[in-house]
Amino acid sequence: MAFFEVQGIVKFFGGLAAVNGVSFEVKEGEICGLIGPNGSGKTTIFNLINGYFPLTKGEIQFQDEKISELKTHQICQRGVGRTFQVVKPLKRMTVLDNVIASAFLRHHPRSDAIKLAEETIEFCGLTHYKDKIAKSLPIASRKRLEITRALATQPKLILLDETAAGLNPHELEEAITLIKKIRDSGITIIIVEHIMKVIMTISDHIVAINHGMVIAKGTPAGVVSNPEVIKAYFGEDYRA
Amino acid sequence: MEVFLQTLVAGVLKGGLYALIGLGMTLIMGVMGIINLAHGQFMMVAMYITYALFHFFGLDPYTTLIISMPSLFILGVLIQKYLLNPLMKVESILPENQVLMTVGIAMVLTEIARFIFSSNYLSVRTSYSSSAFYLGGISFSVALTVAFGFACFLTLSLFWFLIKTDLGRSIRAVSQDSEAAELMGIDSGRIKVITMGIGAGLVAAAGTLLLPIYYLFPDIGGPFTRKAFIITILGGLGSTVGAIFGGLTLGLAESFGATYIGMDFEDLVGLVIFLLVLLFIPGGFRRFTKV
Amino acid sequence: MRITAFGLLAIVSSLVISIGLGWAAEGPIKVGVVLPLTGEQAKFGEIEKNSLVMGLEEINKAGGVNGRQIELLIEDDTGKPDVGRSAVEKLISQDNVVALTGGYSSSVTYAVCAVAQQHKTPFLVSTGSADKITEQGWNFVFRIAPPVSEYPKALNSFLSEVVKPQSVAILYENTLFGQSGAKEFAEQCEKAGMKILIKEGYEAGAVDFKPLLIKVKAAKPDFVYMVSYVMDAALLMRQSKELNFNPKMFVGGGAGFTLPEFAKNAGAAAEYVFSADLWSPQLPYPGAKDYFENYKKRYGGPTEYHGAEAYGCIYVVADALKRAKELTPVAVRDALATTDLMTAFGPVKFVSYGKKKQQNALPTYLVQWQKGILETVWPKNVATKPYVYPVPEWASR
Amino acid sequence: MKRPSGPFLLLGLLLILPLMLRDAYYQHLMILVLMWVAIGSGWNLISGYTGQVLFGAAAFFGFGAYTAALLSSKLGVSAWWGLPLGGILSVAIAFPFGWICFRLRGPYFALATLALNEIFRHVATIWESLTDGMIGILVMQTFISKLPYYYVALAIAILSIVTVDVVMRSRWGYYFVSIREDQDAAESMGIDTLYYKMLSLCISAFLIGIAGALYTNYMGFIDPKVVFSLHEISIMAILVGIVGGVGTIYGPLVGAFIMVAVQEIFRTGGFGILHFIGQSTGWPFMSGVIKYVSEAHVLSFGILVIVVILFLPNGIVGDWSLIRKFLIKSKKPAV
Repeated sequence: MAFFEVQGIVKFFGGLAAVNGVSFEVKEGEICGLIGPNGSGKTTIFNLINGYFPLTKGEIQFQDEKISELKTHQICQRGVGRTFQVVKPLKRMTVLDNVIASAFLRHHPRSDAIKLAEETIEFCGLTHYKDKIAKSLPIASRKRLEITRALATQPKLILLDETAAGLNPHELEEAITLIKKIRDSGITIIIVEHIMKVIMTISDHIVAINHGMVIAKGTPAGVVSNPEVIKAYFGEDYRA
Repeated sequence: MEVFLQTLVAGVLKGGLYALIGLGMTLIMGVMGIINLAHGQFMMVAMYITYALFHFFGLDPYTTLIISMPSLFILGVLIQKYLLNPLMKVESILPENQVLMTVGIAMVLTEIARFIFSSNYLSVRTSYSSSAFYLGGISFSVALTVAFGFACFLTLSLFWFLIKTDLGRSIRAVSQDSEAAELMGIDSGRIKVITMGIGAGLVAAAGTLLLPIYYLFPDIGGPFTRKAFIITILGGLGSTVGAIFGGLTLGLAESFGATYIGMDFEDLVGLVIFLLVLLFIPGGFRRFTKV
Repeated sequence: MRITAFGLLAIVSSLVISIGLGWAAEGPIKVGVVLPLTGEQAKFGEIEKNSLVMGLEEINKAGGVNGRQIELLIEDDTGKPDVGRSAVEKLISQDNVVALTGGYSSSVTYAVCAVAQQHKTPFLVSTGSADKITEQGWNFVFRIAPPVSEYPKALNSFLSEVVKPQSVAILYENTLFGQSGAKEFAEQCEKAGMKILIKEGYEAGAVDFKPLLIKVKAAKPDFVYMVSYVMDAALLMRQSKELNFNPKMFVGGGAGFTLPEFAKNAGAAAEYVFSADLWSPQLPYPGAKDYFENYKKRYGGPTEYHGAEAYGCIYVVADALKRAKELTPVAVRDALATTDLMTAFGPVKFVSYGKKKQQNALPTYLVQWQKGILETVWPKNVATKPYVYPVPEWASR
Repeated sequence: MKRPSGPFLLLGLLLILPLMLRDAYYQHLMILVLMWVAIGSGWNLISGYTGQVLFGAAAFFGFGAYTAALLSSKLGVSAWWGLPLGGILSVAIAFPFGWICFRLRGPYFALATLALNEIFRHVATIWESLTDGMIGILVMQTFISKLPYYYVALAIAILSIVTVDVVMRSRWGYYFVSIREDQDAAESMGIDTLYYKMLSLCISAFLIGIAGALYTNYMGFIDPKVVFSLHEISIMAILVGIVGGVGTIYGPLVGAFIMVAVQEIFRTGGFGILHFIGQSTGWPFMSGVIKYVSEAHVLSFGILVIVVILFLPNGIVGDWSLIRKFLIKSKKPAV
């Protein structure tokens, strides 16, 4: 059994299939990139994994356990963390409190939670924002806060939803470094990303999606040269 | 059988009036995303306008519709523009502060009415106030039947307005997705203002139509606000067809509850249905409709 | 600027003076009053207050109590028991009143009397009609008005002598007055061997009584007894007419059915409706007619039995103060207990009977709307018009 | 974290206050203030901190009040047992209620509490054999002096403030605020939002229920219209919460003080000052003014709601920095 496996998941909204029979697996310790054009169903897949929407059909396995019928918070407790594409900071709390709230998941006495939160903040390089109110942060730091918060739940698998979108080149570099650092700390990553530079440099393997279906799987180089992907994702004229 | 039929008639007639009350609330709910807890108080204001026109100028209550509805439209517009819209910019912890604001507005309207008209009971007596006609031994109150007819007419007009006019379409667009509507160039602030006006105007009609058979005092708004929100929830927040179902359901439930369980339980029946709907059909009757 | 300074000076100096007066022993005798002056019941609170003030001025003009004037400290209970309680606490502990009177709504009166009892200050209840109030064994609580269970006293004799009904339907509003009135009347009917076909409450302010009336109509009771407030009463009668519901008679249990607004709102439907009543200006009590006329002259509106109760109260209080050995609450209580006075409201004497203690026992009356005028029709010796019974059906009017 | 000495000073003041303020009337008002502190704190926990606006505080308040009253009238047990029991039974009501209603988002919860409030009022009115309906239940007070009530009320107020304070410093507190700030984010952080919303509601219901039982013991009389009142209890609870400060520990204290004071000022015509001016100056229009002022207390509540929501949406404590800025600004030109 794989570390994490998605088997033929289907999601209908009304009569529309947003996700239609997607299957893929992720091995422990790797970075799996999820790509596809806008509206292809990437974020919906995240929302399905994370239990935000119930599945119409299919199954999701994590560490030999079926998680697709669990609630969001239970899935998180099993060790799946996530970030949101549209960031959802706890606006009126400080960065530290944001992370403490997360850290409480596995660290009960307050002092332990604070310790973990501070470490995680340090790890993600947000230390100088520690006592700032979350809504006052610039967008790059808010995205980073999303990651920090997800990490503080000490996940084994983390779902990163476009954490690099809207960042400037310098911030982008930092983001890539951070993602690698996370991987190196032993956390498996599934990442949705538009910026090819990011996805190509960090992914161990890639799943390409269009119209809610998998159109290609494999190594970054392999997927990118797949004609289906080129057609669907990069348009007819693109040549890699 | 006579008891059953008479109860049915009473329930349907009352339900028509309730639908009119619920319709305005539903419209507001759909566009603003808030429950207007001053709705019954709007109705109260309209009733006082009708009373004053009847009392001082001798106008027939039904004629006063042409004054009470526009007046309430303006009141709704002013309230939305100067009290509710500004709240969208105010940073507040409570998400429901607009609802709380309507509670405040309700209190102020009630007390202003008390200042002007005192707590005394007032009523409008017309020739048709207590007359009835009979069909097969079943009595139909003239005034309630007229009110029912008006309610149907206004409902149809509202549908025509929502479906056929540009403004109506904009209202529906904001109601479905205000962000998307805004991207399409609809000024959602303005739409909200207009919707509040229309909602207030509709409930004004309900108040004016009710007055000849009922009576009036400043605290009359509260019970109707409660009925309106029950109707709105029954109908599925924001669904106009649902509101009509909700109104009729509440009217019938109250009547049958009063006849077959006990008048004691009249209000309780509505509330219990409300909780049951919340439990078992969370979307209200909207589920069964698509409008 | 100078004006405000003067104003301030005036306030301060008058404050000093008033404190000085407070210390002077020979001030007016303070009597506390608790009435609803704002809120839903304000209308009756106002009538009672006006009547009290009118009575007070007459007493003070006639030399007051043994040469001293009486001062009424009137507090607003807003119709809420907790507020009434605050008001009485303040009257007793801050203003040191020697006696209290007033009490319109039963729930406020009930709550407030408990305080008076605890603080050993006599309370003369003017209206608060729930039976319970004088059934607690409280020796500092007196009531001038009959309890709600006795409102239909005259009706009962009318029923047994004239109507001889077999069955009854009882409708009442879900308030203290309605619930306790209906309960007491139902017991009396059962005792008299009548069948209670329907006994049902409703939430005051209902829009549509038809479902209830349809059911009552189908049950075919001999008569309908209703404890309702004025607007519900009018609606009940109008819709009975609409439904062409014809029992032998409609009877109101006081309250709403005796008010002019009832006749105005019910219109033709009010005709021939009976009601229990406690007082009318035509009664052969000394001063009853004068009170009615003077009130009308002074306040420009009609008064009714609530006002008469309050008007009676202030005379009873003055009488007790006159007879009290000293001006302490306990002595005033003792004086009240031995009251035997004729007032415009009727004879006042506090007696104990059944479970009740220190309750004024008064006859009550049956009235009927005839051509838009409320006529006393029973007992016969005080009747202003003969009763109309049997009542003609709606269709044949 | 440093604990400021302010709370202890305040506590000390409250402890000796009734000994200095011997007037029973003011003691009575203070007891009401303390009762409202408990209700306000309860409301604040579920609404201010957890973000689930409670429109029907009276449901729990009345339930606690009736528990105490029925203990004494039906079982002959001292109504004081109603304090713990009223709280516990309120929780027993809050539990299934929250379980049903927290599944729904948006305004449903607020409206469902409103409905619960109304249902309880109707049931208490209709179920005459149990509650005596509108006749109400009378419980004779245990003490004539106000002092015992004052200290019991103070204990309950302290209990509620300390409870909220302790809870908000704990993991629960972090979770409550996370839920208020963003329910989706909270879920994805592994927070069982349903469970914690219910926990918050239960603690709130407990505090409000105790306050209800205190009301019965102190007032000695309850009826459905009083304790299940939408205006007098439910809306007043919201006002205490928002005027004082949404989501602040001491907000309810400030709110309770202001609201009770406002209510009394209007009811008594400025604590009798207006009467006094009227009497001492003999101005005839003063009686009219007094009448208007005492009629206006609900109006003043309404205006207060509007003004607070528009300008101080987070209450006096919550927006203290705003108020201070305003005061400093408006003072400067004068200097």
